[in-house]
Amino acid sequence: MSLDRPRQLELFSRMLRIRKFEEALIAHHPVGHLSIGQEAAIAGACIALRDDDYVTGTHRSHGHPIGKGADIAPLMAEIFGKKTGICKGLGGSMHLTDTTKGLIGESAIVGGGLPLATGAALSAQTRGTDQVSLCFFGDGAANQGTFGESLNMASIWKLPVIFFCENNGYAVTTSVAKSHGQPDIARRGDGYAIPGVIVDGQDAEAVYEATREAVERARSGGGPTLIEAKTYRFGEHAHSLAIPISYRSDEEINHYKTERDPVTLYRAVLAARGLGADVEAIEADVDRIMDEAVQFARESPEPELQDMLDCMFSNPINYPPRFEGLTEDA
Amino acid sequence: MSLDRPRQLELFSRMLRIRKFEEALIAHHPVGHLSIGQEAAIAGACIALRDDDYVTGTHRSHGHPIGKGADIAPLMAEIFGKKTGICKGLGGSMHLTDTTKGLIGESAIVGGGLPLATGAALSAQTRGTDQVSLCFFGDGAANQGTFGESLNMASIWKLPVIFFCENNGYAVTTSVAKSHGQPDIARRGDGYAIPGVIVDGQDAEAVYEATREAVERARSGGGPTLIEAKTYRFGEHAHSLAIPISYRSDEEINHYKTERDPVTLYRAVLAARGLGADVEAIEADVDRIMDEAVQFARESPEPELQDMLDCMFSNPINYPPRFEGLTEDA
Amino acid sequence: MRNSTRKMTYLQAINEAQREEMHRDERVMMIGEDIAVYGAQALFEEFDEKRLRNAPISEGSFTGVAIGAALTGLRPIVDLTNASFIYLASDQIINQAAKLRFMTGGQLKVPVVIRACSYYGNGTAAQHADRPWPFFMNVPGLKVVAPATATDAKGLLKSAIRDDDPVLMFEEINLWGKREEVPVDEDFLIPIGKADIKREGSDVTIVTIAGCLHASLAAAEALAKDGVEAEVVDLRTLVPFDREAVLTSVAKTGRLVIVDNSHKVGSVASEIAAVVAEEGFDSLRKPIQRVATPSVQIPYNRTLEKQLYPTKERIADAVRAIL
Amino acid sequence: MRNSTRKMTYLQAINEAQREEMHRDERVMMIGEDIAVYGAQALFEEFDEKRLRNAPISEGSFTGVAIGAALTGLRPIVDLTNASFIYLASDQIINQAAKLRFMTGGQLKVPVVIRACSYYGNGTAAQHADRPWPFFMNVPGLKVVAPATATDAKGLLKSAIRDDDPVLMFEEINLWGKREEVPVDEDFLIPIGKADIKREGSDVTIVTIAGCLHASLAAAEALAKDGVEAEVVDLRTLVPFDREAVLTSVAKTGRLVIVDNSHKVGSVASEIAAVVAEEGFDSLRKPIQRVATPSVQIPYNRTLEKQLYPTKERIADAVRAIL
Ligand SMILES: Cc1ncc(C[n+]2csc(CCOP(=O)(O)OP(=O)(O)O)c2C)c(N)n1
Ligand SMILES: Cc1ncc(C[n+]2csc(CCOP(=O)(O)OP(=O)(O)O)c2C)c(N)n1
Ligand SMILES: [Mg+2]
Ligand SMILES: [Mg+2]
Repeated sequence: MSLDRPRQLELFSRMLRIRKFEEALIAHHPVGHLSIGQEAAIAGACIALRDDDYVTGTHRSHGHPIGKGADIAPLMAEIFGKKTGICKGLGGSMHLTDTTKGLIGESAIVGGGLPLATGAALSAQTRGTDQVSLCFFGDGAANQGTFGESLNMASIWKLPVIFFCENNGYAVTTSVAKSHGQPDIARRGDGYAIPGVIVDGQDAEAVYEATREAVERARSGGGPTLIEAKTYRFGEHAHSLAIPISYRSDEEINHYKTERDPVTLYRAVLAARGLGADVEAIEADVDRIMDEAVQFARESPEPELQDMLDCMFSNPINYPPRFEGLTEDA
Repeated sequence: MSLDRPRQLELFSRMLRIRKFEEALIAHHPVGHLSIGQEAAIAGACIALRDDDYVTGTHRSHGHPIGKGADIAPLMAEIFGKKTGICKGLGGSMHLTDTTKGLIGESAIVGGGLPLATGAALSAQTRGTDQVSLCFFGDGAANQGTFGESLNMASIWKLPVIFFCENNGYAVTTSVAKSHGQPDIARRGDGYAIPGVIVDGQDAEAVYEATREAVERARSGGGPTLIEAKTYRFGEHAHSLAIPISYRSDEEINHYKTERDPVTLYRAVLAARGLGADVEAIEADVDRIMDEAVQFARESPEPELQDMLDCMFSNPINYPPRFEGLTEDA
Repeated sequence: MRNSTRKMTYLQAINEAQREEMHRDERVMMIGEDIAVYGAQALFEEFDEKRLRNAPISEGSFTGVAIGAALTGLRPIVDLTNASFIYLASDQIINQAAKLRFMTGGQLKVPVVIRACSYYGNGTAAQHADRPWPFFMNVPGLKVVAPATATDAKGLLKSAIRDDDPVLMFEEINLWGKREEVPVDEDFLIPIGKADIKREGSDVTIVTIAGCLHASLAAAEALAKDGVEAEVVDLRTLVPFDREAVLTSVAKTGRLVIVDNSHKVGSVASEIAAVVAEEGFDSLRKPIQRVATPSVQIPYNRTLEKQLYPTKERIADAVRAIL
Repeated sequence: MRNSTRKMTYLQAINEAQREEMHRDERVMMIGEDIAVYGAQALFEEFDEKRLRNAPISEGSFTGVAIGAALTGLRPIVDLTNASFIYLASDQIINQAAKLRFMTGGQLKVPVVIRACSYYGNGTAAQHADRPWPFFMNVPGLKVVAPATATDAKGLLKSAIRDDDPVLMFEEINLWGKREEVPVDEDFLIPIGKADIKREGSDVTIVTIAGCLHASLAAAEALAKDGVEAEVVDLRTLVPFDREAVLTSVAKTGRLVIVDNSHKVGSVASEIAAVVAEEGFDSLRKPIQRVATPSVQIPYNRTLEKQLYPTKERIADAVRAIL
C-alpha cells in the first residue's frame, strides 16, 4: 500500500528536519559529514520501518536518527559536545545514535555497520520477533570485505535485513567509476542470490516503495534485499574539509542542486496534491524545533570525566584503575 | 591452441606426481591437507602458465608447486620437516612454496592469498612485464572479505590475474549449499564486471582450455577472470583429522572415486589417443622420483635454531636479541 | 549438589559451561566455523539450530554479526577456533565491541564472548600458532581471560557469558585434554579479575599466564627440593589483571618471575613487570625476570618449536638467577 | 648540497622522502585511499599513475596487494591514513608480511612500508583516535618507527623504504605541521633501531615515544628551572628499540620516566619498563614512572579529550615524584 497523507507529510517533515538540522549546524556549529542532498533516500527508507526496527548507519550519521524520527534537541546537543547530547557528548557527529528509535550505532569505520545490522537481523530471527534491520552504507563501503561477507550470511540464513546503499557517487574524492568494477552496487546482490534493486534516491516516495517491498519480504521470512539509492551530496565530503584536487564538476553539483533537490521535489509533489498549507505548517514547525534545539545545545553543560568513566563498562571490574593517573587528573 | 602431445604428457605427469606424492606421504609421513581428487584442476590450470607467472595457493598446498613443475625432493623434505626442505623445514605442509617456479606463498589463512596474487599482478603491470598471476583458492575462501575486495581491485585496474577456485564442495564439514547464498562462485564475478567461468574440474584439458583463455585475456591487457573448477577431495579435510559428524555421503565419495577420478579419466583419454606406452613410462618415472624423494627426505638433517633466526629478516637490526634468552637455549 | 564435582577435561568443562548457560538463558547462542568439530556437537541434539550458527569463513563479519546480536538482546559466544584468525576479527572487536557502549553514551550493552585457541606442537606452523593475548591488552573496554585448568575454564567462561561487556577467552590446545574434578553446580563461577594462588611460597613469586601454570608448578616442585619455596600466582584474568594479588605476593617474596607463552616483546608479562616496577619497586630485591617465547616465528619443525616455549627448566633457571 | 637544509613541515618532509625515493628507485610506489588528499597530490604531476594507486576502501586487501607487489619486485608504501583503520589490515600485516619470509625459508623478501597517522583534538571520537603502535610490538618480523620531528620523519621513512623487511611508520596529526630545517641530501638517512638523545641530563631519564618528545622537552626545560637536568631519549624506533641507549642513560641517572600517548596498559612504555626492570634494575634508584593515556576511549568532547594525553605538567610531576 502507498503512503497515506499523514505519512506523506511525516516523510516530508523528516526530510526537512534533516535539511534544517544541518543548515542550523552550518550556521551555529559547522562540523561533520552532511547529508544535504540525500534526505529522500534516508527518510524514504526509514518511513517504511517501525520504531522497533533496527537501523545501523555511517559516519554521515545525522540523517539516520532524524529519518527514524528521533528527537532533535539531544542530537543537536551531541554535536555541540554536551552532556545532554544523545551520546553524552562522547560520540559526536559521526555517531548520532538513538536506541529508543532502534538505532544501534553509526559506524565511522566504513563498512563496519554491515555485520552489525546483519547481527541485529539474526537476533530478531532467533528471538522470533518480526523486527527487521536496515543497514545504511555508502558506495565506498560496498568495497569493504564486510559487504560480501554480510550479504552472504544474510542470504544463507534468510535474515530479515535490508542493505540500503546511499550511492552518492563518491567516496571522499574517489568516484564510483574509478573504484568499482562496475557502477551498479545493486548488481552485486545476484552473486549471493539477493534481489538487487536500484531506485532514484532523489524521489522520496520511490525510495519508500522500494523499501516497503523489501521490508515486507524480510518480515515475512523472505530474506534480505539490497537496495541502491542513486543520490548525491550537495556539500563537500565533510564540512570545511580542504580538498586540494577537483574531482567533480561544478556543472554536476549545480545540476543536482537546481534540478534534483529532493526536498524541493517532494515539496512540489505535495503542493500539487493540495497539501501546500500543511507543508507550510511543517516548515514553520521545523524552524522552531531547530531554534529550540540550538538554544538547548548552547545552554547545556559539558560532560565531566566521570561521565566518560561511567560509559566504559556495563559491569565495571576494578574500574577506573587508580594507577592510570586519571583520577589524579580529574 | 590446444595442448600438443608433449604437453599433454607433461600435464598427465604433473597430475600423477601430485597423486603419487601424496600417496607417498600417506605411506611414509601421513600429514596435511591432501589434493587427491583435485589433480586435474590444479595441473590443468598450471600447465597454461609460464614458469615466470606467479601463483599463490592455500593450506591445501602440495598440489600447487607440483602442478607448477617444482622439483619433488625439496617438497617432500619440507613435509618431513628437514633442512633440505624447500622452506628449510620452517613452513611445512601448508606452505609448500618454490619461488623458482613463480610461487609466492601458500596461505594457510583462508582467503589470505587473494590480495597477494592481486598484488603480484599489479606488480607485473606496473613493471611492464607480461607476467600473469594465478590465485588458487577454495570455495570456503570465496566467503572471506578479501574475495570481493581483491576482485574489485583487479577489475578497476584491469590486472592480469586469474582467480581460480578449486570448488571441492566443502570447507571442512561445511557444504557450499549451507555456506553460500548460491552455489556457483563464478556467478559472483558479474558484480565486479569480471567474466565468471565454470569448468569441470575433473577434466584436465577442459581446465587447461578455460585457463588458457583467461591467461590470454590477462596477458593482452584484458584484465582478470574468475574460474570455478567443480572438483572433489577424495580424502578427509586433513589427513587423519577426526571429524565427529558425518557431512557427506559414502555414495557421493564413492561416485567420485570410481566415476570421476581425474587421473584415471585423463589416463584413459591419453591411452585412447595411442599414448599408452608414454603414459606407462611416465608412471614408472614418477614412482622412481617419489622413492628417491622419500629417501632424500628421510636422510636429510633437521634445521637448527640458527636457520630459523636467519630466515626472520632480510636486513636484521639488533637481531637476534640476546635478552630473548634464545641464544642461551641454543 | 552444591559442592559435588565431576572429573572432566578442560574442553568438556568449556562445553558444560556453554550447555548450562544455554539452558539457563535462552539468549545465549554460539557462532563459529564447523563448531560441531570443536566439541560443540552434543549441543546440536539439545538446542535449536538457530542458536548454533555454523558460519561461513568470514571471521570479520561473523564476529560483527555476534556483536550486532549482542546489541539487540542475544548473548553470543563466538568460537574463532584458532587464535591466529583473530586479526581478521580485530576491527570488529576493537572498533565496535569495545567502543559502542562508550560512543553511544552508555545506551548500548555488548554481552559477547569471543573464544580463541592457541595451537602447539602439531606442526601447524607460523600462521596457526600465535598467542595473541597481548594484542588486546591495550584496548580499553575489553576483558580478557585465559584459564589454565578445567575448573577455571568452566567458572570463567560462565562468568564471561553472564558479563554484559565483551570478554575474550584465550585457550591453549594442550590444555583441552587436561582432566580434573570440576564443580557441577550450575552457578559455580570464577570471578573475572581475580588471580589464584595455586601454590604458596615465600622465596619468589612466579606469575603465570594461561597454560604456563603447569610448567610453573613443576618448576616450583623442583625448586622446593632445593629448599626454595615459590609462590605460584595464576593470573587467570589478563585484563584487568589482579594487581593486588601480584603486588601482595611480591611484597612478601621480593622476587618476581613472570611466565608467558607469547612472544616476550610487548607481552602481558611486560605489563606486569612494568606495574611492579612502578608500584612494587620498593619490595623488589632483585631484577624481574620474564620467561617467554623469543622473537621468532613458530616453525613447522617440531624439534625447533619445542625449544621456544617456557619450560620447567627455563622457569627454574630464571628463579635461580635471582636467588 | 651534502650539509644543506631546507625549512619544511613534518608532512612536507614525508612527501619529500617519498618523492626522492620514487625518483631514485622506480620500484617504489604508493597505494592508499584518496592519497592526493593526504599530501601526495604533487607526486601525480611527476609520476606515472601506475605508481600512485588510489585504492578503493578495502584496507585489508590493498595492504595485501602491496605485500604481494613487494614479494614480486616493487617497494610499495601503503598509506592507511587514519591509524584506527589498521586493524582491518592487521591480518595481512601479521600473518602475511611478517611471516612470509620465515615460512618460505627465506625465499621471499617483503619490502613494504605501511604508514598510519593518529588523530588528536579534532573531535573525531573513538573510532578515529587510536594510537595502535603497541599492537605490532609482539609480532616478530616487523619493524616499527614513530618519528617526532621532520628530520627524523624524512630520514626514517627513507630508511624504511630502502629496508627489505616490512616497516610500520606511525605518525601523529599534530606533528604534520611542525616545521624545522631538514637535510636536503637525498641520501640523508636516519638508521632504524637507533634512539636519539634530544637533550642531555644527569638527574633523570625521560624516554619519549612518538610525538611525546615535544611535551617531554618542555617538561625538561621547566625542570631545569628547578635545577633538575633531565635527559630526553627520543626512541624514534619502537621495534627493535634501542635498549643500549635507554639502559646507558638510566645507568647514568638512576631514574626513568617513560612517556607514551597510547593507552598505558600493554603499551610500548610497558615494554621499556619491563626491559629496564630486568636489565637495568641495579642502576634504578626509584620506581619507574609511565606517563600515558588512561584506559578510557577517546571522547568526542575536546575538553575531555585534552585531559587524557601526557602533558608537560604530568611529565614534570612524574619526574618530581621520583627525585
Ligand atoms: C575503514 C575506513 N577507511 C577509511 C575511512 C575514511 N573515510 C571516511 S568517509 C570515507 C568515504 C566513504 O565513502 P562512502 O561509503 O561512499 O560514504 P559517503 O562519505 O559518500 O557518505 C572514507 C574513505 C574510514 N572512516 N573508515
Ligand atoms: C582465516 C581462516 N579461517 C579458518 C581456517 C580453518 N580452516 C582451514 S581450511 C578450512 C576450510 C577451507 O575451505 P576451502 O576454502 O573450501 O578449501 P578446502 O579445504 O576445501 O581446500 C578452514 C575453515 C583458516 N585456516 N583460516
Ligand atoms: Mg559515497
Ligand atoms: Mg573446499
